[in-house]
Amino acid sequence: MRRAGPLKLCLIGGIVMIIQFFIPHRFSKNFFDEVVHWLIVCGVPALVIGYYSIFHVHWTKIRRKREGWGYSIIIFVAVIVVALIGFIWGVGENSVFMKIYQYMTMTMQATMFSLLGFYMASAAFRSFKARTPEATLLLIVALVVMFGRVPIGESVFIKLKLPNLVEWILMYPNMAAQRGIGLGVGLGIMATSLKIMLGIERGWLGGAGK
Amino acid sequence: MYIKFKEVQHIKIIYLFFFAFPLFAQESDTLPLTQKFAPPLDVRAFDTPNDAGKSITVQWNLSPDNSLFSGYEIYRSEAQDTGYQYVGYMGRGISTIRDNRGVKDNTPYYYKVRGRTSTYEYSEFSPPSSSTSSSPQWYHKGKTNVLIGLPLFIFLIFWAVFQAKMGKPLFIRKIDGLDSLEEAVGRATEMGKPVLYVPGTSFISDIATIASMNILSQVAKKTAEYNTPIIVPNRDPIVMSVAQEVVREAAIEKGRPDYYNPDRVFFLTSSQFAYAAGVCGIMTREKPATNLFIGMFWAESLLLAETGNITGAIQIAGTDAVTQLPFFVTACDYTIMGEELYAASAYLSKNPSLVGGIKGQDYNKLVIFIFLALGTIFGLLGNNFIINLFK
Amino acid sequence: MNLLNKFMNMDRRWIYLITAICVIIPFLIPIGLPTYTTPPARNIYEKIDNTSDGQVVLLSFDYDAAVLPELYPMTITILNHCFNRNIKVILMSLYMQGIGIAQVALEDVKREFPEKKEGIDYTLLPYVPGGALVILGIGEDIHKTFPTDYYGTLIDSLPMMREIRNFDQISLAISFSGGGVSRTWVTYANQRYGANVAAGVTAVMAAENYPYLQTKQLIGMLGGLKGAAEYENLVEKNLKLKTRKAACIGMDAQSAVHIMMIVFIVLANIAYFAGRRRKK
Amino acid sequence: MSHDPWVWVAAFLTLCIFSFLYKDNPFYRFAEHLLIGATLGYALPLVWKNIVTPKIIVPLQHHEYWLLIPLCLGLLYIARLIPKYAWLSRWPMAFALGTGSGIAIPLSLQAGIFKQMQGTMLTKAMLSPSITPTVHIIGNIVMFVGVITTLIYFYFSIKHTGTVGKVARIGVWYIMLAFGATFGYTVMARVSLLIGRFQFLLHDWLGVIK
Repeated sequence: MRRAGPLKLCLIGGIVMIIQFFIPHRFSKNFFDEVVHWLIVCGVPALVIGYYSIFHVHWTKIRRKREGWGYSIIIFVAVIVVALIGFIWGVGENSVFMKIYQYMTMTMQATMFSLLGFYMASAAFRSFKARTPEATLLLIVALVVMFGRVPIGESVFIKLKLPNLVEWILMYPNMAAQRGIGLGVGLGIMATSLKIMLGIERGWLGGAGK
Repeated sequence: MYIKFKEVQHIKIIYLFFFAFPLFAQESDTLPLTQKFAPPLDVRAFDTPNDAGKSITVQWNLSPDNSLFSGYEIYRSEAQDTGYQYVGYMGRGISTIRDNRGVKDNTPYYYKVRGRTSTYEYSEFSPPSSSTSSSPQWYHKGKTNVLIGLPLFIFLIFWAVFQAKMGKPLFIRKIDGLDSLEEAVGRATEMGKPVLYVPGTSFISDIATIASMNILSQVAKKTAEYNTPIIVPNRDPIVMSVAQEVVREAAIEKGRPDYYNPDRVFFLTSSQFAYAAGVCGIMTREKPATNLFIGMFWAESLLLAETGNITGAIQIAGTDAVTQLPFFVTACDYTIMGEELYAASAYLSKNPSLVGGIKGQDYNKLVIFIFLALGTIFGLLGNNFIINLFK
Repeated sequence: MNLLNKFMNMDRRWIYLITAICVIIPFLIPIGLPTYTTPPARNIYEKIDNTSDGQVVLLSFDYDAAVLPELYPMTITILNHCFNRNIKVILMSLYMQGIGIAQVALEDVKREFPEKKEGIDYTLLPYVPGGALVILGIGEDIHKTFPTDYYGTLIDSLPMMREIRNFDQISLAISFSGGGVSRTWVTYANQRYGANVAAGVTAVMAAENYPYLQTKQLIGMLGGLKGAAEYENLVEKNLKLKTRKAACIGMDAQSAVHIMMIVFIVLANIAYFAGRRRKK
Repeated sequence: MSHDPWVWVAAFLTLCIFSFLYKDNPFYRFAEHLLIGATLGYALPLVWKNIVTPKIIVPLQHHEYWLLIPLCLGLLYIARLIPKYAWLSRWPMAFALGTGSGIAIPLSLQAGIFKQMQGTMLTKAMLSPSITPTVHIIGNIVMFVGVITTLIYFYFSIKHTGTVGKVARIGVWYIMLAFGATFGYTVMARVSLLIGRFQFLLHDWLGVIK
């Protein structure tokens, strides 16, 4: 029962959704919307275990005064303060909550994102070496595309009568590989989904057997 | 204002120039203004196919004066002669509209269309269409190809699984990224440092996440066996609970129930870059000897992989996100690419029915090759019927 | 040889530092590298330039703060161009955050055109949810879709809006977006109502819009900072305007970083091969 | 220089994150924990406003009591916190996975496989010089070869030796080319983010540039 029940639900849910795919009737559309609604509602309580998990990790750290426990306090303070501000003064435009979002959360996230500018330079410098023919190809194409994307490179390409070389690379050979990978992934997704429905793949239940 | 007025005048002069002759030819100078333009003709209305109902598609033949109009106004009525109401407008040169503005199912409607210029001059109405009513459909005819393809796909998978279960030996080619998993875990054990496992940054409904959970199951068995700590930070609470279950079961299977520690398989935050910041912090402080990034990733991929590279960990990445693979390839030691991710659980577990599934995927690839070849051969001969099957 | 070796094993923090310098220097000392003007950018420029006085251009700010650095400069320079040519402008957004950006952009540009008046020379429309439905609404009747402007004034009472009913009176609609919103504009405004549509998109999205340029469903396109820089140069060259060319500065930084990366990769490979030959 | 205290906060946090490039330090650690805490706190009022209220509370007020089913199903996630009843959390998971798989299977076949196949097959028009420019004719052939060879690389049940090995190797070349192109293509977007951050620091905060 502990495994068989959920496995049955999984199979039935899957079959119903496959059938739904072929029916354009309003009844079927409403059903689909309802399922999506249910999935959203279903996911809300899961947040409780998420928050419980991170609070537990950091509470243990504080209690045992493990290395860096002071930082764990910051997490608690931040969660409580930000959430309270949101609940008490609202989340509308120009609220303090939105200010915090704009000047703290967004700012830090954007900065994390922008680190990629540095990381791309260092990763390329370190690993773009012509060690093998394949690596050489990757290297050359990356250089050509990078060069073709800036004005200087562009004007050189025009003089070489190859104005659209970069576009061509992106449109054909690049697209071909993406499609080839995509077809494989599509098959992989279908097969894995099927195995989940049928209970052949039951890693999500935790381990196999029993 | 003056300019606007002048322009209007200008346009009127053009109209007069074009239409003066037919007007005189008809020997009548009392015709209403609207007859300056020929109306659109042959209005056809039919129930929109393959839909949820409450929609009628209307088509017409463009007026000979199409170029003078800025567009067409469409009117609808429940009676043929009277009561027409405006339901929509389409730009010049377009001859079809899908009317779903308050259409009731199983009610007969008539449609009329007229042209409109930019200065709000109109042509006559077209003759009304014949009566049409809308209804919802129970089967989407455009999806017949999927209806045929799906059983074929499933059959081939089953066939291969069946063969595997009957004991037919099946070969799977070497997948470097997966072979190196054991070595990577072993290295962490030797160094006495933890293994970091990032199960992607998507939800459980993403099949790549499930594939990641299957790999986690194999990895956790190894770490449990060697008693090497495994750290699994999560971006989604549901993925976290699955990951916890997977690690716990792996520990039990290896006879080490104490190995599982819920504080090591935890939720971090659901925000993408905050999560990346947290994992980068873990990498620099806990200094795991092995980093595994397996599942679905977005732009954070290089943030994680490059930080891990700085800390000197051995790194294996696996994802089906084509846009992120290049970054993993540049910053990781091994990369499990695309479909290899889905082959992983069969490859690692050697479970015959799972391996059979892989064989089934290959049978399906064979079918794809055959159709690609046939479609191209016929296509080059000028016959696109096979290509159109896949619309 | 030792030098090459040292170069190859350089601490990555030096690379970070050089990258940062490449980005910062163009800000302080604008270099003004030449840009080649692509036809899609020139098309937008010419369309706006050939729009007669008092006609209307619609700018839709369909993006949020995440792509601001890439898209803001092009919105500013187009707005500048319109005001300079005495063209009336409708500003709107299909995104809630976009309205705020439009407002900031207006304030920025109005510093140079203090005489431009709300309701006469430009109108800022409020955010109305619905996405594609909003575009359809404009195609039918803009007055019904937006009963008031952003400040709550009735649209019917705004002098410039009186004669504008739908896309027929709008000579060009430009959508600035980081995602696929420009496609929505093509599908609804152009295909359905025959409106002239152009797009300003991020560099990554540009390639996806080429098919629409080919079929002329998009009159023109600006791709990322580069597109904006091209436009800035067109404005400067033809109108002799002296304004801060944010995109050109950004483009200088882009070029600098790209060239730096290329040079470093090439040098690293030379060092790598030199090292390998020595081993042999 | 800015007089807005919020701008100063944002500038400080930006620098905190950037300091990670040098090495891990208390400033980064502070920002990291603040960011995690703030995003966790930020999510709560928003989930309440955008999900709990419209998707659960309002429908329940309108007597749509069947929503209690997914809600209860979702609450089973919390059973995880009690080891004895942890298995109950498999039920909502089965619901999410089953329906998810059922939606994924036909969609992947339609969009991931059929659409890609249709785009790959060549037609007479694609190769006739009178209709298609030569570059695109070459491109179309390159594309066709690329898709097939890439997919052969992902053929798992044959040894990649001999002819198959050679063809699969061509596939690898395509993949490497695509990786190089994607890498080179993305540099610009990432550097744009970096420019955005520096613009904020130099313009909005310090005001050294106009």
